[in-house]
Formats: sequence, structure tokens, C-alpha cells
Amino acid sequence: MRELSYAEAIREALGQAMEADERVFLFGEDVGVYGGAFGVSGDLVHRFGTERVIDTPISELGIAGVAVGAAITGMRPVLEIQFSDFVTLAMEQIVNQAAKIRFMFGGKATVPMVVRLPGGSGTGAAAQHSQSLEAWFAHVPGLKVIQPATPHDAKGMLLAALDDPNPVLIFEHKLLYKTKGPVPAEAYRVPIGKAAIRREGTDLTIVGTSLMSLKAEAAAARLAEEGISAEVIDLRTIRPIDFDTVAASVRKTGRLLVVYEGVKTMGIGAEISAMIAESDVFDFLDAPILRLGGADMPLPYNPQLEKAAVPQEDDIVAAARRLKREE
Amino acid sequence: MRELSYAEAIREALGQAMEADERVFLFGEDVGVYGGAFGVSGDLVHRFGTERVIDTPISELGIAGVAVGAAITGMRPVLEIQFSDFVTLAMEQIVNQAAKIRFMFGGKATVPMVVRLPGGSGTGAAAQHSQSLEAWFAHVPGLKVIQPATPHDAKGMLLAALDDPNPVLIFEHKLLYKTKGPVPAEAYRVPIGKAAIRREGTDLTIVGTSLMSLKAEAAAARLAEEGISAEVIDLRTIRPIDFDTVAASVRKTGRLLVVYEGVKTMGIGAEISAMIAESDVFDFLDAPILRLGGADMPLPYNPQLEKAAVPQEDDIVAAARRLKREE
Amino acid sequence: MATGEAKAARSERANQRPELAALDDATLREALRRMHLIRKFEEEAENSYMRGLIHGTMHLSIGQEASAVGTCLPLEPQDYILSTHRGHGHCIAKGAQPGMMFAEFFGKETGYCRGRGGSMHIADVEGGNLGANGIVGGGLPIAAGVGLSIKMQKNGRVCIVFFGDGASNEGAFHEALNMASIWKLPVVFVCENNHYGMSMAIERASAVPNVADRAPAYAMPGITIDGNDLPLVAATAGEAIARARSGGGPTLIECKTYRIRGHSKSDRNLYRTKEEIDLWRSRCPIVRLEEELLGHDRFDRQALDAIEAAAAAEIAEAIEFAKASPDPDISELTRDVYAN
Amino acid sequence: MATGEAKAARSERANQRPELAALDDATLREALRRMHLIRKFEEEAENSYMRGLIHGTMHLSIGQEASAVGTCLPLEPQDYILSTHRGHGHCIAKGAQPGMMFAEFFGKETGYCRGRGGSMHIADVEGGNLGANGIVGGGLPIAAGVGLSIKMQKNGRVCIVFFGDGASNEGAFHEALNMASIWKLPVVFVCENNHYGMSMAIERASAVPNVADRAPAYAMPGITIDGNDLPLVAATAGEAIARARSGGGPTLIECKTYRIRGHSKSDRNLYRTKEEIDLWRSRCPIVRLEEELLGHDRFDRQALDAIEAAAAAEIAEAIEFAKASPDPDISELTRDVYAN
Ligand SMILES: Cc1ncc(C[n+]2csc(CCOP(=O)(O)OP(=O)(O)O)c2C)c(N)n1
Ligand SMILES: Cc1ncc(C[n+]2csc(CCOP(=O)(O)OP(=O)(O)O)c2C)c(N)n1
Ligand SMILES: [Mg+2]
Ligand SMILES: [Mg+2]
Repeated sequence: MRELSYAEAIREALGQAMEADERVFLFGEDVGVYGGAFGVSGDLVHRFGTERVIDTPISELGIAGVAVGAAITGMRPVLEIQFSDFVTLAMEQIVNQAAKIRFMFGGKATVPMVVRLPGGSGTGAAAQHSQSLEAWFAHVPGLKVIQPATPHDAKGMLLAALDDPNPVLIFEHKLLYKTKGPVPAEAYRVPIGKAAIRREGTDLTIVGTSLMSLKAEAAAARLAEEGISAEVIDLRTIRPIDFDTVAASVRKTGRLLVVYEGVKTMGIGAEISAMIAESDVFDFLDAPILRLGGADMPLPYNPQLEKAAVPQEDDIVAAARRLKREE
Repeated sequence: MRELSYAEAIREALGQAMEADERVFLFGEDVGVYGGAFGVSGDLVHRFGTERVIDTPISELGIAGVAVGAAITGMRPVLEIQFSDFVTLAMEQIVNQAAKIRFMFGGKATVPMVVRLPGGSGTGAAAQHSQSLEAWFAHVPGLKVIQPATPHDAKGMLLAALDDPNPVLIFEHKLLYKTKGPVPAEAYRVPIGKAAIRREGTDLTIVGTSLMSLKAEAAAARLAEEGISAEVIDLRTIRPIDFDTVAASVRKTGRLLVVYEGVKTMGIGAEISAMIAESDVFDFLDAPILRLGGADMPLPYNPQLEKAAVPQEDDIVAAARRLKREE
Repeated sequence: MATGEAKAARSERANQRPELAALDDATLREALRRMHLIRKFEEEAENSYMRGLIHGTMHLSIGQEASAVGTCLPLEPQDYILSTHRGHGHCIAKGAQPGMMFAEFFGKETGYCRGRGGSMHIADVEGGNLGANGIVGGGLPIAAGVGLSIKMQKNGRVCIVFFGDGASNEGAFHEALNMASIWKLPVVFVCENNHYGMSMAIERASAVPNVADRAPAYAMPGITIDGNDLPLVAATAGEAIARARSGGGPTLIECKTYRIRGHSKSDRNLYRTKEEIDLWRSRCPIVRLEEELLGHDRFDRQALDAIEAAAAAEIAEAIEFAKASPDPDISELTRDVYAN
Repeated sequence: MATGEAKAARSERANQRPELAALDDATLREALRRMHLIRKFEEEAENSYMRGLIHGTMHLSIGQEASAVGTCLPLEPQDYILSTHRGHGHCIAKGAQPGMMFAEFFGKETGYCRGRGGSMHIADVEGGNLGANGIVGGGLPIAAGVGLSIKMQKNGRVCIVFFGDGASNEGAFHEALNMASIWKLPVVFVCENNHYGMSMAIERASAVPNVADRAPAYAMPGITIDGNDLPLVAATAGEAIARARSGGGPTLIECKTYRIRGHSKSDRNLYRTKEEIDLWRSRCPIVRLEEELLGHDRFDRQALDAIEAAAAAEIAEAIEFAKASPDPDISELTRDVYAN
């Protein structure tokens, strides 16, 4: 199959959605002629014009509100927050308005908006441009939160997000934008709320999110060489979490390792661990549930420190070995 | 001992701190002549004047930044965010600036600021004035986050927060303000980072935060009548979590129930559960780790629905019974 | 085109100021009806609160009825408004049913929000009221989005967003007005300057005495008017709405007014004097309009009393409807968190 | 009191415009030195980046040196500045050491932030630079807090906060300027209007053509000046700083300037023309000051060249220092997350 980069896959999804539905539009800081800070929107402004690909002032709270207002009156806005770190300025509109309007109004309005949020470390951008803040939003009822890890899922889940009548946040890891993979040409959907089993295995389950699911796959290949059979699950959606897929795997393997880039404490791994520990899967556990998350610190600038602050393939291999040894 | 209400205890702590240290000042919306939306600041403006008890415009992002600027240049600001829900407007300054400045500057600055955040449901204030958002901040390195549940702790922990060279967030449950309890007159400290065992027990451990730790105590008294011996821990600090106290208790009881008011998914119970499940305490567990948290929904206005949306004493009793029966 | 009869009626009004003369009797009747409905709705809400029928808090706009009714008067039914925590007036002004509003207040299933929202979140989406808002300034950026949506859909609508003097110091105000201006959105920003944001007098909170003094910072027309003067409010809003509808972009209208009641139920009024409150009580926008109408013989006392009595009856009926309505079913606790 | 010598020097400068005449030779020498240091620092940073010595991105202020140096010239060492993502100039203008700055750039333990912050977070807290900021507009509310702190401590200091034209559309701008005004804080708001926020021209992003047009919304003096004219910048800042220091409150100064380089390393300049860039290249603030000084015989070519050469030598040394410095020790990964 034809290969596209993750960024191209998103762009293709946006283009197809805008062709198919005139309610869809893209806006955000520098998404127009600049093509987006990470080149994701690229030439869309030339294809669809400045009325549907809209550069905004630097006003994160304001533009999040624009998405809400457009969504509740019949449009399908796609908002790019230039770096997900800046969503700290837009929390009010996303959490107090977008997520709650439907409920607060007794079901009499819908807020079908999509917010794209590039995040993650690894680019030397330091503490205010490298965070993985997605776990916050997994704590907010009314939102859906996805983290596609492959070009295929990026396209399919973005199109699914645009079909969804709820606000959907897409956290895109910046290091994924240039990764390539097979992407069908047609406008297909990958469902929100379904995890993907990337590799089958019997000794332990590794659940990863976003970039970490790819690192987990690479680690699993190395573990296989040492005779450790790891099942790798790409969670893909962190709200709602696909508990059934994770549970089925852990029932089989008896061991669970969760890998994510956000700060370990109160990161998404806490929820997955707790879901398993309070369910009947608990009885199938042969070992503690391990979490590998970001170090408990702001992201450092120095490249060695930056690497050391988030899980790397070696860390996953080491944790899996440790988990395998546990009784 | 003399009894004070929770609100009075906070006011006393503020007054003593302002007497002892002229760098301390209080500011926020309507903290002056109005006395604070919940009457916490009361007469402080009359005692210390409008230069040290400062009414601010309705500018949450701005006033959080004011706290940062004052803190890094030698003052000890105490900021009241009128309802913790409005912290959504101030996330940028708290998370990107206050929490990270010390680290980003290589340790060459400190940010000794205190933010008081009234939160929680139960007052019929609906979805935008009833949230328990503290779990977000437990995910942010650089911050300390406390939730005193008694007048005694409210005073002692606020004074400890004012001694602390780091940004400290205090989540105060609105329903606690009128609760009374013994409070020493002198300016004592209750350490940040230490949980309190409120009741000893042998059959199961109930860890509660804020108002829920009081409900857990009441539930434990009822459980005792049925012959179930529950140990009750008031977590008090959610960043950093006092793992040792929780772990020692669970080693003894083999059963853990965590109760908190915030939305269950990704709430603080997830972290406590995951910490236990990944530690060597795992081997002492005789049953799954249960969490009782807020329902996965915005807080509703209708009083019956509002009650049903967060854990009540009966729910704790029922969960404890269920946990006790588990093998 | 004006009919002969209408022309005659208007020339009869030649001795009236143009803002009043522009309003025909039916419109005035409707304006008065709505102002009375608002006043009585809130007085009854207050009573109900005292009698423990209402849970939570509430923010009353007694004394501010002219700004709500006047600005909504020139709107078409399909136009939008976005309201505030002090939103009962806006809601009724846009045509909502007091029965469904009371039901919401009482937390009933028949309320506008099925009892889930309460006073601070009443929305009448079908009627074009996109909701009160518990967040000060929360509606302002949403209004820019509604304006953009209208512009993209080319449906000719207009959006009015209400906010207070206190809200004008929120960053959201700045961002929203700037966007509305650069994109020439069909939005009318209506500031109800009641002189206080909770306990904070505008002189202490804001660097400029009038909120409309900030309009030039957004290259937007800004006008400060007496918000207790219904014909003036209606005329000013009418112009701004027409301008917005025709692609001329946004306007900032500042209605100077006053809330007679405290900020909310917990307010002890420590920040203002009884004299000040009494002064503004004497500037009641309803009495004022009635007196002007009597003075010009547009209505007689009997006709005015009939309007008021009808409003009172409507409110009484609304309360009965709300009281008789069922509570939400607890088994539906989590409905409407997500749309399917 | 002016000495006889100083008086004589000043009367010699009588044919010069007052902004220039006000600056003595030592001050001008220092201003030129700092402008050269900034220019060369950034040119060398760019080189280092090309050669892979620098990780991440960087935002160069080449072409904007006069606004940084001019505004800081009247400051006392104990005064504060708050800087931006485009902050190397501010940092050097406030007196930072290029060696520690390069070390930070290279992620070294000897850097201002021990290699933890990088270009976007360089702070020289001891020298009064409270930090660059990765968040557009992030420094603005902090400046209000610094101003309040100065006022409460009555220590007579002043705080300058830099921000861009793009930042003026953030809510933080609005909230900060309002608070600084109502509390009469000793803060000078310096907007470096380089005509673009990333790719967004101010004409598209902002409802008003000049950022200083917004000062009246905060009842604050606002002035738009040629930001490439060092003596003018210094004179304007000097007045504002004196006013702030004496309790007169904040000022908004808008320096019109231009960034010759792209926004950051990933900028392909699709949003502006080569002609525009060339035009501004010809308005280099350093060349311009040098020519004026030569024209008035304040310095001769040789003296100017010596200043430049000394700056070049200082930068070369700084790079050597940084290169030779050790990396942070990985065992100290989590140091300084908390203070004890
Ligand atoms: C973001 C936010 N901050 C603070 C509050 C608390 N609060 C509710 S109303 C109010 C005063 C608002 O003043 P104004 O905008 O003038 O409206 P008014 O109440 O006078 O109608 C405050 C501080 C809030 N609801 N939201
Ligand atoms: C809150 C926030 N939004 C967006 C960005 C991304 N960003 C960095 S610099 C910049 C442009 C800033 O423009 P301006 O304020 O004019 O400063 P300049 O870069 O021109 O010096 C943008 C959009 C950011 N760092 N922070
Ligand atoms: Mg007001
Ligand atoms: Mg700029």
C-alpha cells in the first residue's frame, strides 16, 4: 500500500473531510500560508482558501471559544493548538464549556469540535514546549481523547473524530509527524475507543500510548529474541479507555506493564493499572502492575537529560524483563 | 481545646502569618471588604489594610501571574481563586510558570506562593462551580498539593505551606468551611506530605481525601458496629503522596478502598491504587483495590442527582462490605 | 413600506423623542410585558428561595430589565444570544417560557436543562439563547465562534453576547473583541455595567471609567448609554444589530445600570451604601417607561396595569407548572454526558 | 549636579538632536558594545546551530538590537526585566555574560540554567533578568506581580517587560496592563513590534495598527516609536522608567522594528517578501547609530571598529568557554524540581 507520513495522513484526512462536508474548517495559529508550525496543514489553505483555513491571532482561550461557538451552531471546527502546552490557556473553554454544555443544557445542544494538540518531548524544546498533558483530559467527562500512533490511525481516527458529535481532543506526538506507514487513499474510519493489539504474546502485556506504543513494539521484538513473549497493545484512545481489550490480554498473560510519556504520577498508566486492579482481572495477576512514565520533573533542555526524562526502548526492555522474573 | 470552624482556622493562620512576616499578603477576587466569597478572609482587610489584603479585578490568569512575579522577587503571596473551577483560566501561569521556573532556571529562583482553591460539590452550584480538579495538579512536578480536611489541619498546613519555598496549592472543600474542631491558638505547623491515620483497623484500609476522609470515618464507625474493622487514612497531601503510611496500612489489612470526590477516572484514587499495585505491597493484597470516586459526569444541579454523583457515606459502607467479602 | 395607518400613528408621535417614537404600541406592550415578566420571575424566584424551594444560589437582575429587553427587542427569532450568570432577564427577553425556567430552577425534568443546569446554565437553544454561563466572560469567545459560524453559513443571523463590567477585565474579553473586529463578525457585545463585579466597584477594578472606552482598542464602535432607558437601549441595539447583519462588523454597547439586589444570596452589601441603592431604586426602568408612556398618552394606566397583571398571572401559572413537574429520574443520572 | 567638563561636552553636542545629545560617550560606547554583542552572539548561535552544536530551536532578534539595548540603558543594575522567547538581546542588554548564555545554549552545566532551560528560558536572576519565556505573553502578568512586589517592598526598583506584537492579542496582555494601571505599578511595557507574530502580520492579527493604540484602554500613556533608533528608544524608556520609579505608574512603549531572520529555524518565510526583508536590512540599527555618531564626530571609524572588534573577541571567548564546559551530570536529573 501507498505510504504517507503521519503529518500527510492528517492533512489528507482534513482535505477529504473538507471536500465532503462544507461545515468542516481548520483554524489556529499559522495554519494558513505558513502551513502549520509542524507543517501539518501544508497546502490546505491553497486548496480551500483563507475562509476555511483560518490563521488566528495568538489567543488560545479565545480560539477554543470560537470552536465551541461554531460547533454549537452547526459547524465542524478543527482547531490546532500550536503546541499542546498552550492548552493551559484554553482549559476554561475546553473543560468548563465544550465538555459540559451538552450535559448542562439537558442534552439540547451538541459540541462537535475537534482539537489537535501536538505534544511530547524529544525536540530540545524544553519545559514549556514538550509536555504530554493528555491525562488531564482523560479526567474530564464529556470529552473524548485520542492518541493515534501510526499514519493509518491518524487519518482514520481524525475522520472518526469529525463524525463524532462530541468534543474530541487529538494528542499528536511531534516525533511522529515524519514517521511513515501505509495509508489507504479512501476516507476510512478507525473507531474511537478501540485499542489495537500490535503484537500477540503470552508472557506479559505491554500497553503503550502514542509514541510509546511504537517503542513498546520495538522492545517486544528484542524481548522475543531473549524468549520473552510480550503482547503489545496500542491504547489509541485514553478517554474512553478500551478496558476489555486490555483486560482480555492481562487475563491471558497475567502481567501488565504500561508505558507512557507523560509524568508517571497521575499519568494515564495510573488509570489503566487501577482499572485492572479493581476488576476481576486482579485474580489473574501473577505480578505487580508496572508503570513506566515520564520522570517526575519538567522536561529538561539538555539532550541527554531530555532522553533520560522519558521512557526509552531500553527502559521498556528492562522493565519487561523485571516483570517477567516477578512471581 | 478551643474550637474553630475550618474557615476561621484558615483566617487565623493567615492573620498569624501576616503578623509574623510582612512579606505575606492575601489577594484575590472579593477577599477585601466582602470578606471572601465563602467568608474566609472575613475581617482581615480591616486588620491589615487594603495594601495587604487586596481585591483584584476578575482576571484569574493575571492574578496567578501576579503571584508568580511577587514570589520570585521576595514576597509570600497567598492567592484565593474564588472557586477552584476558575483555575482553568490560570493553568498557564500555575503549570508552565510557577511549577517550572525553579527547574528551568537551574535552581536559581524560588517561587514560594500559596494558592487557595475552594472546590467540591454539594451546594447546588452545578457543573461550573462544583468540580474537584486537584488530580490535575498532582500530575504537575514542581507543585505541592494539599487537601486539609479538619480545621486543625487547615491552619497547620496553611502555615506549613507559607514556610515552603515551593508553590503550594490548597484545595478546600466548600462544605468543610463551617465544620468545627479543636484548633490550638499558637502558630503550629502540620507537615506537608504526611498522611494521618484517623482510625486504626485490621480488616481493610480506607484512604480518603478532604471531605471524603470525614465520610470514611463516619462509615468506619458504622462498619465497626457490624464487626468490620476499617483503618481510615486521611491522605491530606496529594502531591507528594505519603506512600509509606498507605503501604504500611495495606500490608496490615490486605485490602484497600480509596474514596475521593473528583471524577473517578484519572482521579487521585488511580494513583494510589497504581502505587500499591506496582509495589511490593502487591503481595499483601487479598482483594482487588477498590476506588469510589465521583461519577463520570459533570456535576448536576438537581440536589438528588448531585448527591448521587459523588460518594456518600452509604456508598463507602457498601463498598467496604463488598471489599471485606472478597477473597 | 409604511401603510397609511402606520404613517399617521408615527406623525402623532412627532412630539416624542425619536427612540420612543420609533416603537409602535405593540412593540412597547411586548417590551413592558417582558420587563414585568422578568421582574416578577425574579421576585418569585427570591420568594421560592426563601421558602426553600430552590437549591444553590441565584443572581438577580432586578433593576436591569431595560437592558435585557431593549437589546433583544430588535432581534429576529432565529438570532442568537449568549447570556451570563445573571441571565434570567436575557432569557425571558429572548422569548423563553417562564414555566420551563422555573422548572429548571426547581431542578425538574421539565426545565430547560432537565434540571441538570439550574439558574446559572439556563439555555433555550431552540429559542436562540445559547445559554447562561457560570464563568464570568465565558460567553465572549463563544460569541466570536457563533459570529464566525453565521458568517460562514451566510445565514444572516446576528449574535448578541451579554457580559458585566467585571467581565471586561478578563482576558477573554480582549481576545473575543479583537477576533470579532478583525473578522468583522455579526456580533453585538452588550456590557451591562451595573457598577460592580460582586463587591468590586468598576472604579477600583478597571483602569477606565467606561467599558466602552475600550472599544477603540478593537477599532470597534463603542457607545455608553443609560441602560435603564428602554427606548434608547432598543434604538442603540437596533442600529448595532442592523450594522452587524449587513456585514458592518461588531459593536460594543455599554448599558449603565444597577442591580438592586445583592450579587447573590450570600451578599451582605458591605461595599455599597443604602443611599446608593435607594437612588437606583428610584430609577426603576419599568416605572420610568410607564411614566413616559403615560405622559405621552401612548397608554393609559388601566392598559399598563393590565399588562402587569397578565405578566403576574403568567408567572403564577409558571410556578404551578414547575411545582407540579416531576423530578429527574435518578436512573438517568449520567444521560447526556455524551451525544451519540 | 553636572561637572564643568560634562557641561562643556554637552554644549559641544548642541547641534545634535536631544536624544543623542543626552547620551555621553561612555554610554554610547556601552550601547554599541551591547548591540554588537547581541548581533554577534546570535550570528554565532546560528553558526553553531548549523554545525549541530545546538539542539532545539532558537528565535533570533537580529535587526532588533536597538529596542533591547535602548530600553535597558536607563535601568539600574537592581532593576528587573522579563524577556521573551526572542530574548538573547534583552539578556545581553541587561548585562548577562555571553559565555554563560552560550553554555546554556549548548546545554552545559555552566549555563545560566545549568543546561536545563536552553535558549527559550535563559534567566539571569542575579543580574535582574527574570527570564525569557516560552509562552507568548507569559511574562506580562508576572511583570504585574514584580511591580506589586516592588511597590510593597518600597525598594524603588522598576520592571521592564518585553513582548511582541503577536502577544498583544493574548488575554494576558489585557489583564496585566489593567492591573498595572489600577495599582500604578512601576512597570514599563515594551512591545517590540516586528510586524509579525510568526507568519501573522499585525494587520491581520490585530484590530488596531499600533499596539500602543491600546494604551488608552488602560488609561496608560502609550507611545509608538522607531525601535531601530537607539537614542530615541533610550530617551523614551528613560522617561517611562523615571515615571515608574517616582510612582507615576506604567507606560506602554511600542518599538517598531523588524526581525531579519525567520521566526525560528523552521521558518520558510512564505508570508513576507524578499524586498521587505531587504528594506529592513538597510535599516540596521547598529549601522544607523554608527553613521549618526560619525556624522557628528562623536566617534571616529577606528573607535567604532575597536568596539566591534572587542565585542567579536568577547563572543569568541564566550563560545570557547561554553564548548569547554562540562555537560550536566545525568545523576542529577531531577535536581531543582523542588526547593528545600
Ligand atoms: C471566571 C470567573 N471568575 C469569578 C467568578 C465569580 N463571580 C461570579 S459573578 C462575579 C462578578 C461578575 O461581575 P460582572 O461581570 O460585573 O457581572 P454582574 O455580576 O455585575 O452582573 C464573580 C466575581 C466566576 N463565576 N467566573
Ligand atoms: C501561548 C503561546 N502561543 C503560541 C506560541 C508559539 N509562538 C511562539 S513565538 C510566536 C509568535 C509571537 O509573536 P510576537 O509576540 O510578535 O513575538 P515575535 O516572535 O515576533 O518576537 C508564536 C505564535 C507560544 N510560544 N506561546
Ligand atoms: Mg457588574
Ligand atoms: Mg512579532
